[in-house]
Amino acid sequence: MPYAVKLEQFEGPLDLLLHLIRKNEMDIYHIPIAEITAQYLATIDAMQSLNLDVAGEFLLMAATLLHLKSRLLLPQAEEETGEEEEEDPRAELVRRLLEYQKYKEAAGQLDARLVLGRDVFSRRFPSPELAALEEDEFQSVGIYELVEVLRDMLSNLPKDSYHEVTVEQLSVTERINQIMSSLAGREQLPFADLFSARPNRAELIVTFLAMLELVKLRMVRLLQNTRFGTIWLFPAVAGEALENLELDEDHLGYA
Amino acid sequence: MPDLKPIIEALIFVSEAPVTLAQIAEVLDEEKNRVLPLLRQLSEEYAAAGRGILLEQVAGGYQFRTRPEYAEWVRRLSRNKPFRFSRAALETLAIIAYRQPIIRAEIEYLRGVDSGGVLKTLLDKRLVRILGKKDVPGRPMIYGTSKEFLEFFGLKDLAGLPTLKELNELVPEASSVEEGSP
Amino acid sequence: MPDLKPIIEALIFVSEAPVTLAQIAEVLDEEKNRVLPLLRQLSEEYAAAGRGILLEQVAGGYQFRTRPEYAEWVRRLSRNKPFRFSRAALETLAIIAYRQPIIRAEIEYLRGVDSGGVLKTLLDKRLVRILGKKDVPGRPMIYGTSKEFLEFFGLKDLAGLPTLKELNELVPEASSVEEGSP
Repeated sequence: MPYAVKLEQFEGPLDLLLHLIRKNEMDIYHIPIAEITAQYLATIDAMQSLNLDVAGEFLLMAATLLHLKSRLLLPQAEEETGEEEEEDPRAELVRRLLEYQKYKEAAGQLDARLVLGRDVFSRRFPSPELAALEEDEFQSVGIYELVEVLRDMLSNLPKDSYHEVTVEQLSVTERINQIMSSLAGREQLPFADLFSARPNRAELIVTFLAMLELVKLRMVRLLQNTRFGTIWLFPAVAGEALENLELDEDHLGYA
Repeated sequence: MPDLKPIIEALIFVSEAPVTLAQIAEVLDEEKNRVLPLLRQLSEEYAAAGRGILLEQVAGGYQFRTRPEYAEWVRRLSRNKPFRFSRAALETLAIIAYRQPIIRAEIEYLRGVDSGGVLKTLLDKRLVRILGKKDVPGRPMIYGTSKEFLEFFGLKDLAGLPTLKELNELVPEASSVEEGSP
Repeated sequence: MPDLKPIIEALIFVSEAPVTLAQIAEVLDEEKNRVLPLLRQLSEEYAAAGRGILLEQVAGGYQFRTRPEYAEWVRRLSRNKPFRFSRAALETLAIIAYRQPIIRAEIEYLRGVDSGGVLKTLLDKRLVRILGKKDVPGRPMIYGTSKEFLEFFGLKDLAGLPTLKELNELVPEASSVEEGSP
């Protein structure tokens, strides 16, 4: 076999042609088409004899080369029918080869750069500082969000609970006291923990009114870490002060 | 007035992606031209001998990176083998980088082979992105390189790509591999 | 014999988790008692004034951390961070982009989960807008993408969105496999 080349190493027909031209030290502007076609076809034959799947592009180029060869064999005068002088039939191929070589070169230059993750390394992970921040970076929740939560929860209630008669009706004041005692000694409390697993309408409303009151009195702060995330309750005053708090139900106006 | 240089150092350190001059200036509430000389100073300090990290300008921002001569040790710690690009990927990337915006048919004309698979890989790796569709029949997709491409290859911006050599003759076979790195 | 201190610096720098003395010694193939004084030196150098980062011992290992007094600046940087898409946001945005005009129930049918929250986020970010109300019982709102959506993704118009079919065409073998599967 005349052309001892590793066939898989060629990216495509242009790559193979460039290799053959270089190897034979041919002048790229005057490629001996007959010669290169022979070598090209021999290489493809070798590929096929090794049962390598020769891509369609290689065969297409073979056809192009054969076509070029036949055109170059034709007497020039007969082909010159137009007024302009005919371009060398090889010109387009030469342009493509030089262009391809340019990008092949550029590809090599890219590969020679200091590639991230191969030659140089950066901190491609969130810093612990930022991770910690994102957890306790709360946005203040407005009344609007509260009401929205209420509406959502109400709409999720089963219909029949509308008519349920609650035996133990909690007053807003009792609820306020309950909330404050579950908050006592804690730094924060998820809002959802204030409710039983299947709260009825009355419980929801009383709890919300209690919450609104506590916010108004600036006794608790409601904060949320992300929009639509968990709502957290924070005691706004020191723990001891909470226990001595007296609430006048009439004053609140919910009785 | 706090000392700004260590704050800048902390800001760049803590970011996953390169931090731009504008971001730093905004956080510090300072003029860019007051921040820039400090960035340069930091960069020089890190470049001095005896340090394992460099402050580099990549993808329009600043990022700390390990010194290339220590790559082997870093890989040992993470037990990673150095990865290799396929030639198809590199060629396609080079063509897109220099010729963008570009459509698939143009890439394939330049490479002489079908490039759908390699394009898909480059899109998956986020090195290439779809810029839109071309206003020609068939509305083919237009491709370009991403910010990740710049980050990956340590380029400040696209202008930082070495100019394409106008090659009027053949270059010797090996040169494309040995040709200089920055 | 290479200078070990900068290598140690690089190793700790690139690690997400704290690096132990044992790990460093193993990578460097050195005795621990040769590495330890270098770690102490590094730590002292970083502790010196004018630095924004500290080398700290945490969870049995070594880790670089920003100086606590710069926490506020770091927080400011993270606040200015560009909006990050969650998986849910992207899914929802994709469904709206490709299936608009669409109502919430259709989005939820496609995603299989409640999408009210993520829809609201997208409305807040102005990537999605309300096109009107559908003439069916309940008059649900109809959603579509906004001008900001196009700007964000650098699209001239909605026709510039690549179709799934077009992406599949990049790799003909892969798409035919998908088509064949149930």
